[in-house]
Amino acid sequence: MALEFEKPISELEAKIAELEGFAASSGVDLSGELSVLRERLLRLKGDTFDNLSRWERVQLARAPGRPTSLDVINGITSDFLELSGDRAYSDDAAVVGGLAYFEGEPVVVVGHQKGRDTKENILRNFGMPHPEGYRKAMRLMDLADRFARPFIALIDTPGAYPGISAEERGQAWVIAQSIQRMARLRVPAVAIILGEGGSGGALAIGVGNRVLIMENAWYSVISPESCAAILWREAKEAAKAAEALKLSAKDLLELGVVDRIIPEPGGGAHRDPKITFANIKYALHQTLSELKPLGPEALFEDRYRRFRGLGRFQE
Amino acid sequence: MALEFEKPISELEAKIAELEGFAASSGVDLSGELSVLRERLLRLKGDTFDNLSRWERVQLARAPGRPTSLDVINGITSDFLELSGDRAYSDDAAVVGGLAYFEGEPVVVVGHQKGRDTKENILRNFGMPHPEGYRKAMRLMDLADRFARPFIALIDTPGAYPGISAEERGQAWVIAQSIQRMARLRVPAVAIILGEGGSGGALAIGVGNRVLIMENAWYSVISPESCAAILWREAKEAAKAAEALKLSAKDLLELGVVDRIIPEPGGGAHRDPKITFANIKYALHQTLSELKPLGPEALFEDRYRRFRGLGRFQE
Amino acid sequence: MALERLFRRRRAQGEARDVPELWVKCPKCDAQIYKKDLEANWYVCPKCGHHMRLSADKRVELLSDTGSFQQTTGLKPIDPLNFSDTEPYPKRLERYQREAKRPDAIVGGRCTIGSVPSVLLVMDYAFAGGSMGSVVGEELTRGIESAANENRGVVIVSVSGGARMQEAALSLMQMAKTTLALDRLWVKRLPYISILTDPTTGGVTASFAAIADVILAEPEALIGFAGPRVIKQTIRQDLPEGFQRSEFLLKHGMVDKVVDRRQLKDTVSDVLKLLYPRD
Amino acid sequence: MALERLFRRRRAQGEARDVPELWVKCPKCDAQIYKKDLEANWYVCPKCGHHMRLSADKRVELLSDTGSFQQTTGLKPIDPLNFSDTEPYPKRLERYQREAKRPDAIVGGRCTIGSVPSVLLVMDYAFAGGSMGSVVGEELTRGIESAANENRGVVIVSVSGGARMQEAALSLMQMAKTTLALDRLWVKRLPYISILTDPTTGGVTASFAAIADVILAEPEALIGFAGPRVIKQTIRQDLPEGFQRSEFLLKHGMVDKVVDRRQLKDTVSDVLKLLYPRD
Ligand SMILES: [Zn+2]
Ligand SMILES: [Zn+2]
Repeated sequence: MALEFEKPISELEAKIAELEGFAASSGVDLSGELSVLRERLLRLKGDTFDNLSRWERVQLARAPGRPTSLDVINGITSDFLELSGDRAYSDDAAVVGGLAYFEGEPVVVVGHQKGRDTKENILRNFGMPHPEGYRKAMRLMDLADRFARPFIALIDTPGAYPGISAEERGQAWVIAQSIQRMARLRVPAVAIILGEGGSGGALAIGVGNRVLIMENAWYSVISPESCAAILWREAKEAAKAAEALKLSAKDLLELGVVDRIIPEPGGGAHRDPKITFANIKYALHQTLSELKPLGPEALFEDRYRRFRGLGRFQE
Repeated sequence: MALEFEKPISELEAKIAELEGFAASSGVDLSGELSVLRERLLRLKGDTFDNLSRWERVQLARAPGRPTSLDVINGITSDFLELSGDRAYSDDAAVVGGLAYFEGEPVVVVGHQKGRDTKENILRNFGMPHPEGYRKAMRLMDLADRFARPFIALIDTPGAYPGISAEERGQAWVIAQSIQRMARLRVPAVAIILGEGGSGGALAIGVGNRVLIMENAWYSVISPESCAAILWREAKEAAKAAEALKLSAKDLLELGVVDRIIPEPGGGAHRDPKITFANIKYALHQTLSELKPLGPEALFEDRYRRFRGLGRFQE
Repeated sequence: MALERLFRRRRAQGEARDVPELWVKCPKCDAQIYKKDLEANWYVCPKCGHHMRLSADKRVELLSDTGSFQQTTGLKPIDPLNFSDTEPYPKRLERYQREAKRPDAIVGGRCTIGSVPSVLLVMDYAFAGGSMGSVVGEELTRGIESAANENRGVVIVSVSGGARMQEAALSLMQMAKTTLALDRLWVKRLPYISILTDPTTGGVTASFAAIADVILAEPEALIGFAGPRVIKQTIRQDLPEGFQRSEFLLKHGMVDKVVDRRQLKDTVSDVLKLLYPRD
Repeated sequence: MALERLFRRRRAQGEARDVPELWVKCPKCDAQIYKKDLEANWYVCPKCGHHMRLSADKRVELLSDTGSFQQTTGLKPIDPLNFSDTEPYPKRLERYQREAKRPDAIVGGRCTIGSVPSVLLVMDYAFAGGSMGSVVGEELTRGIESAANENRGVVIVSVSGGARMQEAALSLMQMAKTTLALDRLWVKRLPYISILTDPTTGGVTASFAAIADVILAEPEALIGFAGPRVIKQTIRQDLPEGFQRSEFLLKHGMVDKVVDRRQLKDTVSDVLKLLYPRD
């Protein structure tokens, strides 16, 4: 499944494959032509992926097949043991988490979880948590503190679910509580924005000592579509909104909202999950190493200072 | 409304009143007869109330008009400011609580709340909390710890509500959590069993440094009726069960389950709420004074030791 | 967040501030009220008790002990993203500043409330629907931090459509920043009371406004995470009567009390006294 | 609590312990199973996966590393209240002790589980339906305290109708005592895993069993606060299918995992290793 801006690439790829097939079956030597085409493909890919617009990156962040939190957990940790439930109302499948080893060290990990197909997406409410999901996340934060394990949060949600039941059970309250709970962790906390970082529903598990972001992920106070609907009264102006919101990894790094960009393979994380996981692993390893020397109170103060400094104004 | 064993008393009282009326309206001097009757009444009251059976006390503990938690709160504290809600699901009217001054000192107070008539009883689910009620109580424990205020718990429940919704939302879990939360308080905690102390639903807010009990209150692992239904297959054998369970204030003091009995006016707390409140106030004042010198950790250890010692067995 | 649109719509309905006439019509019961009477009654309809919107300055007057308020806010917003939609953000800011007569959507300072040393922070709906950008976040944070340093209680009156779109991710970060700041009060056992007024939604509800020691709400205020319009769009059905109103939130355990504005000062004073450290 | 009656009823159904025959009939799928096969399969029906009741001794064998278990329990119950209903409590105790071949409803001791130093405490349904009186509470408390002193993890397998009526208020107090004891583990960051098996209700569920770091349940176990009969009586209607079963609790967020008994040892070992302090 190719996104709009990927079509020239996939067309060229198809053509090369066709010629290769012809050359192989006919015995005709097309190596000259093929090498020209391959070089052109490389250039085309470079041109396309190095200069993606913000809106194109939003589409990559949502691309079917993009590694979900569970994929990443299984890709970068070992012996993942999933834990369930908020001990109060239900188990929200839009949030997953548990215990695992990262490079041999036990950690606590949590993430928004989208489905990998329609059926799973319905089960997981398209990665939009109810209050119970955040309560599960808080329970895992408690565990991390209790056992002095690093806490890793994987962010990938269009936003917290905006529905009647969610409001009834305190969606705003639980997001605030989760922000506060995570802020209070006395262990290293790292948040990684994997795909979509939709507003408060993302931030609820985003209060890390360091916040990392995948090259093609987005993180914003509002989705481009909703922003467009409000400002231009047209959801179709989402591309414009994406530009205005400066929601790309590079933008956010410049604003200090994120601390590091994790590179993706050409064409996006889903093109080569193995490379994607290796890149995440490398960045997470470095980040955890940086935080390792800090004691419990220093970690809290480090997090305080990190977020304390965000915002721009005139005295 | 007189309980069965109170009938001779109320009959005699009625007779005295009748004679007094007759004497006043007719001018006939009946002072001799009246003084004899009044003395007899006094003796009858003494005989009756000093020797109540356990089952009769259970009935007094449930007597209509017996002061509820809100009555006691208003009777022994000033400027009570009720707080609401569990910040997660609902506000349970079977549990009340908030901030108040006890003898000029700010305290946090919580209690099971029964209704004072049928309509209110339905609203308050006859004093049987759902999980939300205990979550409200835990929130108030958090407040007590946060602001270093003594925590006062008033117990008066037939038990936690045994229903589908309560089970779905984790009745057992929340009782365990509430026991643990109260145990962990770093402030003086006093529990007073006002009327009914029904099993785990009572204990959930019963983990005080000191546990006081009203003279006619009961506290047991199971209600006499349910016990009778199981052991004698007859709820009607409740009187027998009450005896067997040793659920009276005096029994519990002997077992070490409670630390002090608060006397009630003759005929029960509802006969003279003012005296009742004065007695509670006096006992609570003394108890809080005892605990005042202890620091946060000492208070926790004191509570640990208190409950650690309960139980009888052979090495 | 998504509530600026709502804000535009609601202003006409709820706000009587700029009406030059002597008489105001209650939007709930249609009673004609003499404007001076309405002002004297803190913009609560004397006939039906309907709470109309109250300006931020009036709120300061309502809550702080007379003569005690010393304003500390005054930071000015900038345009960190070069944000432009149908109009550049700086242009919008100028208009908002003219309308609200202050640099951004908040006013706050030191005062006493019922004699308790406090920091009072009031959001201003007249400025961009009380939306929270860098300035609001910073002023709240500074106010909270100064309260912690000076042993004061904190009272925050919220009224907001949520985080400010034009500062995008920086607005979002104010949710974390303000929430973190509240931890400074924790260490010193200083009380924080949150007052929710009509409307409070989005990133404001989902951060500092929801995690106070005591949460009060004015009657019938709209309070929630998502705006009603967004929810309606999502679930494609009508919302139940009273949904997301103060009384609904009380029932669902989210607020401690729904308090009539005319009793608000007394209630806030009582809570502060009950929670403020004793010497 | 109210579950002794239930206990009597359920034994016949669930327990295969005292059957002398060579063949056992699965109460769920009616399959005839060769008893040795059933034993080798930890009393899980090889045909349908139904979990029959497993004795406390077998549980110790299932969970502890071979040869590592050293029993520490052995306290004897007394009759503090002179309790007598249709039969004096001491008489009942004698019968329970004969039936269960131990002094009270618990067995426990030091062991390793997946090489992690642990204290394993297992309730015994064969003794008065696993009811909790002073001995059970004291053994649990001592076990937990010794784990805290010796840096061991704690694993408790619950099976119980609740608190023991014949020790009345003293039984109730065991709920507080055991819960308090768990705090000793907290300070030393030692893990506690609670395993809920069929049935676990009343005062056991509502205390130590529900507040573990990780809660596991065996499939289709009945787990709750009030017994189903009491609830039915209260609400006067039938209970929904699967109500209070492990899978229901998982759905409602109360347990972390429903684990097949044949994988239980591995799961417990994994959790202990993940949570046990690293040197
Ligand atoms: Zn009106
Ligand atoms: Zn079978």
